[in-house]
Amino acid sequence: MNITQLPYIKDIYGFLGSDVMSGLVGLLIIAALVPLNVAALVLVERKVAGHIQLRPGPMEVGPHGILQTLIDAVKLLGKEMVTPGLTDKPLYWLSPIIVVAPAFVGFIPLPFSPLVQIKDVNVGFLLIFSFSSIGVISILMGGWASNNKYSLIGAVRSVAQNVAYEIPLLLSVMPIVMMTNTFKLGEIAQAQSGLWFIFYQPIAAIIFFIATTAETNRAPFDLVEGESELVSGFHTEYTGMRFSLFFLAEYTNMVIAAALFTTFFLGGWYGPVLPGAVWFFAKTYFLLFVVMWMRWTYPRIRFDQLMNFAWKVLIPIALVNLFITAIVLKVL
Amino acid sequence: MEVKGSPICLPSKGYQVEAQESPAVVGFVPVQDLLNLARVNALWPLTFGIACCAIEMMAAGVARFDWDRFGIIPRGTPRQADVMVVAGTIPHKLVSTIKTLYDQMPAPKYVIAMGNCAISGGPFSYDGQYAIVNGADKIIPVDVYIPGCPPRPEALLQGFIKIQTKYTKGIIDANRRAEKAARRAKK
Amino acid sequence: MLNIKTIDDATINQRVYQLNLGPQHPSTHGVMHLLLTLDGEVVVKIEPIIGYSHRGHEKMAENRIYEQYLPNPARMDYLSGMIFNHGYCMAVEKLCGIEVPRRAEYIRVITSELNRIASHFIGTMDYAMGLGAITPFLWGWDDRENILDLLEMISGSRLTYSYGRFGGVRNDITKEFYDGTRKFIDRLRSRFWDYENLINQNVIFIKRSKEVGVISKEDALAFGVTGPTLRGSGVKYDVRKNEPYSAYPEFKFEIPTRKEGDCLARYQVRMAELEQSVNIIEQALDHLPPGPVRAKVPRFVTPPEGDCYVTFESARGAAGFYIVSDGTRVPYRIKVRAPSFSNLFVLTKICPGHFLADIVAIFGSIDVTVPEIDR
Amino acid sequence: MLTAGQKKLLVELKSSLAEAVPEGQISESDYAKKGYHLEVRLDKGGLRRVAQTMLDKRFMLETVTAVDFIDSFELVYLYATYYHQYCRVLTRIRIAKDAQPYSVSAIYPAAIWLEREVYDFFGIRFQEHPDLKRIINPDDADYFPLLKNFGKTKFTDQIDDILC
Repeated sequence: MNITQLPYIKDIYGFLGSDVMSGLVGLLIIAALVPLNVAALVLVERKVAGHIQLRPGPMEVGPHGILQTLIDAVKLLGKEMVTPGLTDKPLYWLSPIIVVAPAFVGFIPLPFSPLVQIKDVNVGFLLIFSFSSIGVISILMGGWASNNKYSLIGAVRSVAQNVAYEIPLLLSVMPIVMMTNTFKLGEIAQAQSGLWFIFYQPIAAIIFFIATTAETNRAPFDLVEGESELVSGFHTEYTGMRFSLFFLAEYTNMVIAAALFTTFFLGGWYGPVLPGAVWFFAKTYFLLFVVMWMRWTYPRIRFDQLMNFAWKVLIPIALVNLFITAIVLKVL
Repeated sequence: MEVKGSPICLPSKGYQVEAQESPAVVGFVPVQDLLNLARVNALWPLTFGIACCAIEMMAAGVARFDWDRFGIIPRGTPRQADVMVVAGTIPHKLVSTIKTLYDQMPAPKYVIAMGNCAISGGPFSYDGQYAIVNGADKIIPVDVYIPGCPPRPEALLQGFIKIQTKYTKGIIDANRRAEKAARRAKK
Repeated sequence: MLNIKTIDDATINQRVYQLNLGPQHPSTHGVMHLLLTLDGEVVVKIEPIIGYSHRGHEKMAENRIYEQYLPNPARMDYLSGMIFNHGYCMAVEKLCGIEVPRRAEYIRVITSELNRIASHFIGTMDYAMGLGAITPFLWGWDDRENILDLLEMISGSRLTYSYGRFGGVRNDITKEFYDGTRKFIDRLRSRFWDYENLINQNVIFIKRSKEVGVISKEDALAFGVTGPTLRGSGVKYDVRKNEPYSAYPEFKFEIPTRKEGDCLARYQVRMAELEQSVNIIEQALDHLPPGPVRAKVPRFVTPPEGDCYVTFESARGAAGFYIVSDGTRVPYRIKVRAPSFSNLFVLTKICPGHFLADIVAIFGSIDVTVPEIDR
Repeated sequence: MLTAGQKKLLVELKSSLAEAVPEGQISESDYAKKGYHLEVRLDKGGLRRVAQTMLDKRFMLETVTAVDFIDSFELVYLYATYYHQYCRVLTRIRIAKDAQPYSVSAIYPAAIWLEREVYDFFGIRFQEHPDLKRIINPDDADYFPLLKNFGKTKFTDQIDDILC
């Protein structure tokens, strides 16, 4: 349900109100929102990291270092695009492009507020999860193509990690789907007007949070570009703008993961006083702060522990949780 | 020589770079100045410490002398680094490594020779010395020299600021001097 | 940990590839080159290649008089520079039979223990950074900065000290240093609680360090491992206690040891040693005797002919100076026993079978300084 | 001021070393002045026999080093123990410039690297050493730095009174 479906909109805007136009305008908004969002997030991450580590973080560029990320982006634009020899040229060039595409698509079904939603796609979050697996293919392509042992190890790790954490991710969302018997994110958010789902499904919420952190290669699971082992993982050989595209994709995936968590468990746009969208963004950014906070306090898990944790711990718990929800729903 | 703002991807002083360069926006001065400004306000050093100066380089990155204030994030891979801080003595066994790292760094790259050993061999250079190279500038072109053994972290930060002024104000001054010389030559 | 012995050599040779944890790598603490032979992510063989920061200290000793060689020891192991500096002075004093006044011995103990705390902070927090936790690294260095201020107050330099002289120390400690150290001790004791919560009880940290890189007692003996790495394997050997030198017999402190011998044990030994060093400093400050700070020593020392070996406990293990003198002002030969040299070689025995991430952990837990290995 | 335990250990050591290396002179030296308790002076050989007895007595091989006395080398092996009373034994052997002593790496694995370093700086080739190659100097170096006739030392030019 979005703004264009309101009855009087069509006769006011006529041609502008049609689905195609609203989709186009929505995509334009995403194209503007995502890079700015990433710039803000990178700055917030460096500030949060600084203050956790007793230091102020970027201060020189702009008042209190506000423009630091923009300056970084401009610098990366001006860097030389080194294409190392012996690399698999087409794959090397294509990988950063393919990694960013699914990140943008993820914003379409997100219900920012009852009226502000680009398209309430009826497959809802399945669209997001399926596109996020394309991101993994591009990481593998990037790691393989840059002809560097460190990036190959990083890429292979990222595939194994994403495959292992895709399953608990879906299993933890299934109880929500069973409770609201719909895939549409808009309706899931709407169903939480009374009590937020986090109180119904605390276990699913925890599993979802862990799985999304692992899915976006963040915090204790960032084995893919673990600085201290693999120099910098799959994007070791990427310079300039290509490297920043990987950065863009990583932070956008993080935003989508946090947004999904708020839609499923924290009641989307419901909040006492302020309008819907403000509540949605407040919850999302708080979750992002928690992810950043985790990154700067926890060391990195080893690869075999990562796999054991997913297959032997998360998936069984998610299945049991799903089973209990099914029984409870049947009984009620 | 008439310096009209260095082209975007200036390889440091004639050191041939591994791959070809991307097309440069040359001559349109305001964009060039903005790029220079951006380039020096986000200097990413390569984590490459050799000896005692490396500890002082790490101390520059810590809470007290924090270099993150200047937008400096140490990067592990030479591909994403702008500045190579040669911190420590350079033995013969390390020369090829330093050259390879320098070549792998993408253009506009700068080099800081930190500590006496990187400037001239420092306390270890005497005529019977067989093990070390007397100074980093015998291998790679160096932009800023920081004396001290080891130099204090503030000295390293001042080295970074020296690079910042050199590649922004320094170029503007060079342009002004060149125009003045051109005008005088016309008279 | 995968058991390598089960895979026979034929299959290994096909699946094996070589990876350079090369001279330039974020977690090799300097320019250490670990040539790993990997099967997938499991290490089959590891060969540390050293010499990337060799500066010819021992050759320099042969054309400098004893006094000119004073700055060199601190540049060998710059993390425990003060300890090495006092060690060199002790070696020449033993050779020439110079008697050091008690106040100088006390000041040497105070400055060495301060330097040991600073070095252990780097050792433990670099290990934590190798596992991926960056915040403890910055917290540890924040505390270390206080120590550097204190030592800079009296010796003038932050890292490479030339504070010791033959027969004592360069100058007396000031009132500021005395009060500053007292304040520092109280602040440090309150900080242990922060590290306890941030790392010591951190579940992921413990899971990454338990049963990783176990050094048995026999390996330690055969490879000549000393220092916290040895004490992590349950052997109670500390040169300050076993072969008391300087003013250490007058202080009461015990030697922390652990039995498991894995990375966690070595980390805990180093953290426990912080507290012991703080106790020693406190006792030394309480009973600081008055008196001169340097013995009457001729300007240029000319030791009698002969040789002597002096060992002392650096932050990494039992370091030592073996000086051969031929009666002139220039030493005939100075051999430095670097504890990191033997501690590093144990890697070749304990690393096969571990993952790549464990190699970084084990290498960090052994805590070596590269110029000390290459001298 | 040797403790009782040390005296007993020294007597034990002397007896076992005497029957292991009959031709070596074993003399006790003053720890306060020299830093080691026992000095074993060998001339023909017996390094491995000394090493074996030391390992049986649970000693650790602290360092292996060489000193270049123009006409001959002197190999110095230092053993220290920490299991019972602390005690340090120094084994000294004079070898000709081109002699090839036997390596003790079979007994003490630590000796693999220590002997490689001695080879790297002095050029003394050890027999039966697993992989004797340079360890610290660049692999293609053709010089042995710590020899007295290499670089600037007392014997190459007059440097006795450097005061600068």
